[in-house]
Amino acid sequence: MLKYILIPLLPLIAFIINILFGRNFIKDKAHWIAVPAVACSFILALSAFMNVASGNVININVYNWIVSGTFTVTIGFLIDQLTAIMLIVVTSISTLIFIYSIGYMHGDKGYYRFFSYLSLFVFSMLILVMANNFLLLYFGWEAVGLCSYFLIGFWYEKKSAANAGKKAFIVNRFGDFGFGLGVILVFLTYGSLEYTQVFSDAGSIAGQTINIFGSDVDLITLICLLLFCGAVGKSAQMPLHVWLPDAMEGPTPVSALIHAATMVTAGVFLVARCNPLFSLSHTAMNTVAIVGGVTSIFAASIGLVQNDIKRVIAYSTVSQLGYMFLALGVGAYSAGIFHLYTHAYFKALLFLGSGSVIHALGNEQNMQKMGGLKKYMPVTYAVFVIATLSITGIPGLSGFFSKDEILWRAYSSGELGKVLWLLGTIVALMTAFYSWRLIFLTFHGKFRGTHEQEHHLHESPKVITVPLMFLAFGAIFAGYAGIPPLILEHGDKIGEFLGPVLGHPHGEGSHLEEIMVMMTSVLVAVGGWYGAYIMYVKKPDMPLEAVSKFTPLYNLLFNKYYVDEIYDKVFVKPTLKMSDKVVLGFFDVKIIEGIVNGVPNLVGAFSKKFREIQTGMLSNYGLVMALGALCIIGYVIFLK
Amino acid sequence: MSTPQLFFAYFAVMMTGLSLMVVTRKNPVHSVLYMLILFAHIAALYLFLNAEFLAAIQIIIYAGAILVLFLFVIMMLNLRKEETEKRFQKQWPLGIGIGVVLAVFLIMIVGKIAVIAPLGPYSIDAVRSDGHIMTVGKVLYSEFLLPFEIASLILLVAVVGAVVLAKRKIE
Amino acid sequence: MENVILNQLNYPVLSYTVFLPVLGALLLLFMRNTAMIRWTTLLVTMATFVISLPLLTNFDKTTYKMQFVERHQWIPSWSINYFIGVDGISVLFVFLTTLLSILCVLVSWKAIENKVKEFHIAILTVEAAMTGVFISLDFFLFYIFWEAMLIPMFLLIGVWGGPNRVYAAIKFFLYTLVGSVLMLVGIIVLYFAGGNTLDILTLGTVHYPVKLQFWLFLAFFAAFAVKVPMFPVHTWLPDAHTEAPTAGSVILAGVLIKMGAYGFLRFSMPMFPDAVRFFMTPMLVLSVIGIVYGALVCLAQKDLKRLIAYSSVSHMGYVTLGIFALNSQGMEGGILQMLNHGIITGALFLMIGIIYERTHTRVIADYGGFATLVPWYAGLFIILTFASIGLPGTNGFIGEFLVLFGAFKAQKLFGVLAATGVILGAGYMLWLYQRVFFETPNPNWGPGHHPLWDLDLREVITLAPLFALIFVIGFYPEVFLSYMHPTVENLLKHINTHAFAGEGLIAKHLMEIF
Amino acid sequence: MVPLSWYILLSAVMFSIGVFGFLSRRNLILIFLSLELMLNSVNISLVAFSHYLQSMRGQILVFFIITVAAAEAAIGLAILIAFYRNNPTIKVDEINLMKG
Repeated sequence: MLKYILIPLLPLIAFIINILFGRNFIKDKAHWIAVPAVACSFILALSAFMNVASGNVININVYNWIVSGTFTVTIGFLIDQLTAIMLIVVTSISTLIFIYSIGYMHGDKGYYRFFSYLSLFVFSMLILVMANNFLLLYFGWEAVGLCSYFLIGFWYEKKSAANAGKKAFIVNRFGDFGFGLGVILVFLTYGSLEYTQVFSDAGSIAGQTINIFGSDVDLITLICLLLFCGAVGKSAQMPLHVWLPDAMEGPTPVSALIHAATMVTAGVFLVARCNPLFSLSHTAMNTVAIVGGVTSIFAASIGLVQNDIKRVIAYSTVSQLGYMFLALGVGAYSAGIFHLYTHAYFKALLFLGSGSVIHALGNEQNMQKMGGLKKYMPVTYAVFVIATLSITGIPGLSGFFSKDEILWRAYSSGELGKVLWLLGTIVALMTAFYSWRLIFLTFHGKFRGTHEQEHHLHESPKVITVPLMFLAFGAIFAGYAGIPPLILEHGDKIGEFLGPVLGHPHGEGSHLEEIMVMMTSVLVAVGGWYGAYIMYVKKPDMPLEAVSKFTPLYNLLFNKYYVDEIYDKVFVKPTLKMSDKVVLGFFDVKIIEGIVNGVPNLVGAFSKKFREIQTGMLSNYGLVMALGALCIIGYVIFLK
Repeated sequence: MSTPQLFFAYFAVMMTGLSLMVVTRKNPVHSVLYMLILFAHIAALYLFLNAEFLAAIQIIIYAGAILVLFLFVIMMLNLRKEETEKRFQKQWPLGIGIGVVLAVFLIMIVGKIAVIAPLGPYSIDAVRSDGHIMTVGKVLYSEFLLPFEIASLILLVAVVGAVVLAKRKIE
Repeated sequence: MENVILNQLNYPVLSYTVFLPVLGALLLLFMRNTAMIRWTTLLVTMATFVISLPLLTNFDKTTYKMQFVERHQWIPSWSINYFIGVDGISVLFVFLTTLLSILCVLVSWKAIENKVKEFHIAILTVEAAMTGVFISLDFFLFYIFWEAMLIPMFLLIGVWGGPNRVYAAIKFFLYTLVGSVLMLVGIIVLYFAGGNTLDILTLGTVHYPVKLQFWLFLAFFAAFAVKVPMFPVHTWLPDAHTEAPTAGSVILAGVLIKMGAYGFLRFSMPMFPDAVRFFMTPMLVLSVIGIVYGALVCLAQKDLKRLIAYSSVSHMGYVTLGIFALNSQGMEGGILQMLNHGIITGALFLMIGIIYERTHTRVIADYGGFATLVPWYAGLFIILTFASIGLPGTNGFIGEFLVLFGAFKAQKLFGVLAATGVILGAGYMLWLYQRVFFETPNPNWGPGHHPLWDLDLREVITLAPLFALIFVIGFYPEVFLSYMHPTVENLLKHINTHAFAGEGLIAKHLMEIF
Repeated sequence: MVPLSWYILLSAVMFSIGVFGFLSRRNLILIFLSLELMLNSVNISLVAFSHYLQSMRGQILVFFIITVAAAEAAIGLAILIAFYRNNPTIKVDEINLMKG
């Protein structure tokens, strides 16, 4: 079983070799180290998957990491059904994106650096999913954040890239702040951080309260909400979603791998992993569902009007992540993971496709300057359409199955669920609209870029298109792992597979209702397409008219509800100002230094006065001496 | 008043007056000259007290050496304009006050003291028979030999010190 | 002598560790050639390190007792002994001291040009004094080393420092002296209260009246809080760090400011358990303020070294927070964090010294784009940045996590508040890194202007041990944690069993005092 | 016979005058001179005591006083000259290098 440790270790080794020798020796051969390493990881992951599929759960402790008093935590790995799925997702998509990057990053002066960071990321992500305790999970959690920081700021000479990387890390820290406290609270509650022990004891504390800041809080709810803080940060949910769109400053393969397929889904993974805890707290579950639902509609609405091709997809990611949380929140853990799994393929495909477009246009990302690329880039166009069909939930493609599962589970879970279902359906409409808008703006119509760009338009090389095709294959067929029982008895293979870990959701609802939900989602998908078709193909003037009609709304959406500006005004600026003017300028310099320098100054001022007694004049000293002598003599004469 | 007392009265008045002149003269040279006269009177007083050797020394050392040194210095510094400036410091009334009070105190002490020590072996006759110089010499070279040697060291140090200090440049 | 283990090695290892540098300093007096002076100092520090290594390898990790103990009568009429030994806490700091001293010599190889001999004598004496502080088991000996340390340090700052060095040196000296004097009073009181002995171990077993404990705790607190430095007596540190030469900053950050926290562990905890319990909350409050305050000030700093100095205030806040959480996680985390801070901040100061040699500026705005200009340097710096932030896999994480764990366990509020320091820490360190290394290179540097060159071999050798330690501790902290387990357990047991006074009794005593 | 107390009174008065001179004069040389005056007044009383007690010790002491006075005068004046070279004044109220 120890061979599975190699799954994360191989990318780590690739990282170390590349970072140490890449600059001077390996240079543009870095992929010869990285790609085989991650491919081997993929193969090992497959073997692990087979092993798990045959009914084994692998749980190995390698060594004691930290020991202090009663606190013990190990470096150890757990490969169960959930991890196995994640392993497959992470390693397969990584492998494809590594290959894609060979073409995409070709000629970049940081080539070796790119592959080392990417390898380090894969290592971290694998640690994250394979950990068998919360602290090691936290390790992976932070480490992926680190890699994200490196990769977003990969072109660090660009100020915006450096800013975005920093922003991503710091915003994530806010989430991790809660996550870390959650981990501590888990240990204090259960006396262990190992999943197996924590989850088997999970129920033992139901109903216990904890006194925190003077008020009693339900312990399990508190733990769940703290852990969920981390998930909110990493998965870019409201209100910590602000970093993800900015993260698009990184190279496109990074956006695909980290900010779409894998890292951002860590939050979903975390909540799914902790389902025995979450299931105990209604408050926590509802919070998860509401945060997910609100985020998904919020991000989708922003996505409607954005012009940057990658940003549209980024908001789409945030929105889809919201979907997953919605699923988790209504108790449909396996549906959430299922969507995570299908989403990874079609979203990676969308990103890589857009990367192909950007590559062809010489780093142009504004969709208003594209158009008509269909005839120049047929393969890219084809995969883009497949991905869009998939994400909008057209029956027969992956997205349909997972999305439908989520909507149905939401619908069937009760009152709140109905509201969430409505929300989800609206989101689906919006998703269809902006996805098709993207396609129409990019591939249809006339080319709106410069003449020079048009001259250079070309289909991307094989090393880019082949991974796209593989992903397209995934985007179509990945969903067949979870065919709803309504259509095919025992079709929900993935749900059954994950059952031992995630349990089975139970909802109420008739077949009729299920069919209705399914039909509705298909209808809105088509409706979205039709809307986009009308606006961007049939009547290209309509968008402008709409903008002029609804200018305030448009501005609100275009400026992302001004969240960044609000954060800047409310948190960033005041903190910086306070640290400079109040803490340093007033408190440190004026008060503390004032006292510190004031005491010596006071003594100095006093002695300055006092030392004037020392006139330095001989006669004065003589006078005083004589007076003293007189006193003594007087004393002797009169008093003795 | 007997003759010795008359003599003493003369000396006392003269010496007090000369002392006052010494401390009040504007021109330092004058002060030194008054001092010279004062020293002559002191020497005479020593004779009066049967201390011939001391009288001689008073003249030779004090008047002949020390005062001349003072004179040298005054001449050397050539303090002409001193004569035009104030001779006393601002605190001179205090100086007078202290001087007067001190005098009063000391006079009061004199009234109080009574010498009740046993008389020593050096009566006037004893001193006369050997001569004052021999008597002093005997005591100095026997009982006070060590202080005497120390005094010589002090003088040596003074000589060296004076030379070093007064040298134009110390290298 | 049942509570100590005498030195089992065939040579007096601790005495050698202390006095070899002194001997080296004496030897330097007779040398003129600067190259020879440098090599001699390097050899002496390395020999000291090698000699002190058996302390780690032959250490008995199963006992809390003092080990490698040497004891000789010194001034019998005052029952003063030459009594030295190490336990699981001090042994780590002896290691750190001897290691950092080597690096200090290496980093000064080119940076120090004038008064070379005197500089190296100062380095060697300060090494000896610092080691002495950690191993003394007699108050008299301890105080001598404690004060002796100040003199070479004062000179290091005041002679080889920056433009404002005299102010900084005097500030440093006076600050620490004020505290030390109060401690001296405390020591004298202890001498009489504890039965006319200066033996630290014996004094630690005496149970003093609660009222006396309070006053003594405060007296010792004055000395230690300044050294740590705790808020609000921290302002000497930025000045001293900024003005000190690189080696001085490294010694300051690496070892010297650990002595305050060490003092709490060695003296305050065993001797005044009641007072420690009573002052737990105020100490936690001060620590948390220190953490947040230091971090906030960092955000406003424009000077590279000052920023790191204030980050020290923040990090040392974690140390005291952990120690005064009074549970094993917090305390071990605190001790480990002391070590970590010595390694990370020591390395940061080394790095800053290295770049200062090239640029001769410490103003952050003068940098920019250095990742392009000096890539290896930038790579190493980012490791330190993340170690300082406390990223898992580096030593900073282990310490910070244990401290936060302990604090949260002890008093939730402080755990939560202290954790905000983690966010702020990421903020200022990453912002610093961005301003120095990212974006387009500042036109002041680069080809054709002021030449910059990447790390050379000497500098890599200087830094390598610290980087190795960062990862070793990050992945396998047991290497160092295992030394302190028994000591910390024993200390906590001592505090919990000896602190007889409940809250009510303490309150009653307090009423009597005020 | 002249009573002993007369000598002592004379000595006291001279001493007081010396003190006055010492405290009041501006000229450093005069201050030295006042000092000599005080020494001499003491000498007178010493010799008088010596005479009336029929002891030699007082006179011996006078020897030493003269010795020391000579040394003092030499050194003092040398210092004065050295000082004057750097700072051409010998008025004590202008010499205040020791002013705090």
